[in-house]
Amino acid sequence: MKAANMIRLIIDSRLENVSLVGGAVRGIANTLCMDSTTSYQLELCVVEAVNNDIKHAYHCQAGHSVEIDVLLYPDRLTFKIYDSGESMNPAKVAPFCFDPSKIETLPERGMGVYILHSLMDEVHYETINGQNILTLVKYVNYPSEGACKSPG
Amino acid sequence: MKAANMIRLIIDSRLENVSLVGGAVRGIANTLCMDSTTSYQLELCVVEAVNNDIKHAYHCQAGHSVEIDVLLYPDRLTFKIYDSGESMNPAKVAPFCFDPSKIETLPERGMGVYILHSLMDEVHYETINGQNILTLVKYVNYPSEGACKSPG
Amino acid sequence: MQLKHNNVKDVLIVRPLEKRIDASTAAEFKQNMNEWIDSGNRRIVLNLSEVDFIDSSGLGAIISGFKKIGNEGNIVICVVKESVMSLFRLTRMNRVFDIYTSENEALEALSGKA
Amino acid sequence: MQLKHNNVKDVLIVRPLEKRIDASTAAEFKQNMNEWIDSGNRRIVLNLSEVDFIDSSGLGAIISGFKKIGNEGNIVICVVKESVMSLFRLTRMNRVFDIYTSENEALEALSGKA
Ligand SMILES: Nc1ncnc2c1ncn2[C@@H]1O[C@H](COP(=O)(O)OP(=O)(O)O)[C@@H](O)[C@H]1O
Ligand SMILES: Nc1ncnc2c1ncn2[C@@H]1O[C@H](COP(=O)(O)OP(=O)(O)O)[C@@H](O)[C@H]1O
Repeated sequence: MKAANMIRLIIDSRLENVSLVGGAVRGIANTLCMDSTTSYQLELCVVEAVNNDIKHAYHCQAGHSVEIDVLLYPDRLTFKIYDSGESMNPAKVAPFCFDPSKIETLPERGMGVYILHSLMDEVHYETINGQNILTLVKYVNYPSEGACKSPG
Repeated sequence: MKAANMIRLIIDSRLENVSLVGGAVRGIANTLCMDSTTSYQLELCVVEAVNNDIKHAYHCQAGHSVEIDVLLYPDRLTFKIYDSGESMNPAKVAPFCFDPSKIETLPERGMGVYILHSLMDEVHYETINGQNILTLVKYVNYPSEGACKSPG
Repeated sequence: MQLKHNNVKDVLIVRPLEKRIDASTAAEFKQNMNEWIDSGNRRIVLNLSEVDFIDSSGLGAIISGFKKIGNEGNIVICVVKESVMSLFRLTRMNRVFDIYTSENEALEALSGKA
Repeated sequence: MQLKHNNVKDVLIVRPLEKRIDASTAAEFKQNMNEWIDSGNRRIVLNLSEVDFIDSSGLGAIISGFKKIGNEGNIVICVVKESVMSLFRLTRMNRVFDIYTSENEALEALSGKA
């Protein structure tokens, strides 16, 4: 695979910083000529992942860093999201299901992981030397004609 | 001054990566409800600064990093752009002037520094322990009503 | 977070003057809604015309208000941007909430109900 | 970089199918323009309708073509986004280039000239 163009984004683990990551990701998606719904969905996935790092890996404690690598390949856009906090326990991820007609079953949380898996083409999670890495991959078809083309 | 919300952007010193920085900055400016011309001008300034680091500090050599801190204060947006290459020699910065009616005087380069000084409210350059830091400051007036307000 | 709100008869219209309802603002949004419901509001129109980003925390806060009112009233939603609408579809919340293209339609629909 | 180009009589119309003319693409842009000028084109319309970002390197590449043609012809520009226009104003290049709101106007203006 061709060498990627890449940018790294880093924030301190505070929820107030997450909109900066979101804005950056949406802006990058726009530069790549994604349509507005796709741009939103990419922003949404990265924001959900970073929120989860801050809430669950760092328990809402400031002073830790969350890093996001954005990698552009000719056929895919990859986000790698790094934290050094508590690792995810897959047993804590409940399936997302409810009965739309029963108000009391409606979820108020537990939607983030479902969103990632629904909108992304690949989702991997691994822990290496105490660092947790969530990899999100979106396949992209850059138009061969028009104001937008494949990177690199 | 109130503690800032902040994001750091890092790229390797290749001109192909600069559009990622540009897209990120424009996206962040949009999130802050800047109008499209202001968003473009902020992107332009950061892109000019990063291009200059790659061209003049690193002489277009890949393998070095350019870091951009984006700091949001209630009254200003600050960009700090770091490189560890050759420092700027102010003597090399020629004033920007030409005669629009004389084709042969038209500039093909040497516009970057002029653009920074024209569009930004403050521009500082300093070198500390071999690290060059360019600081760009834009004063902002967030609307007190409307979908946008001061950060933090 | 700025939430514009006004009453039309017994309907409360809430319009967030924010581009984002996300994890950093969801708690405040939820608390405001709670207070309005606690003070007796049972029919609420949520106008999302200014909002171009909602994450799962923001959506959870909206759902929370909806559950709090329960069968004693309703929260309906209007003027949702297409991109944000994709979140309602993805989470099937488009089947839970009545969603209207204009504030007037939302208001009429809510006024017609018992 | 993709540069759509076609001739209308002796005028060459160039439309970059790119959002950006920046330091990573300026050299290629300049080279293409050079080749067209070397092969005899002296009247060029540059349509910037797709371009939403130009930096000083991109602007320099446009100026370079303009200088190369010199007094033997002209390069005029059309359909410039307001944000990009602010760069032409800032660098006073709006006094150097004739800038038109539509491709037809640019074409007519160029055809009318000797
Ligand atoms: N980055 C993470 N680090 C540690 N645990 C996580 C992480 N992301 C998710 N989890 C776990 O998975 C659960 C489900 O996450 P999610 O679907 O996003 O819902 P929510 O965050 O609303 O609980 C969380 O409650 C948490 O236990
Ligand atoms: N980041 C930098 N590091 C070192 N030198 C710089 C830097 N930025 C600008 N310079 C110097 O200032 C000069 C003017 O820069 P600029 O106005 O951007 O024009 P240009 O890059 O087209 O030459 C450059 O030619 C270079 O000598």
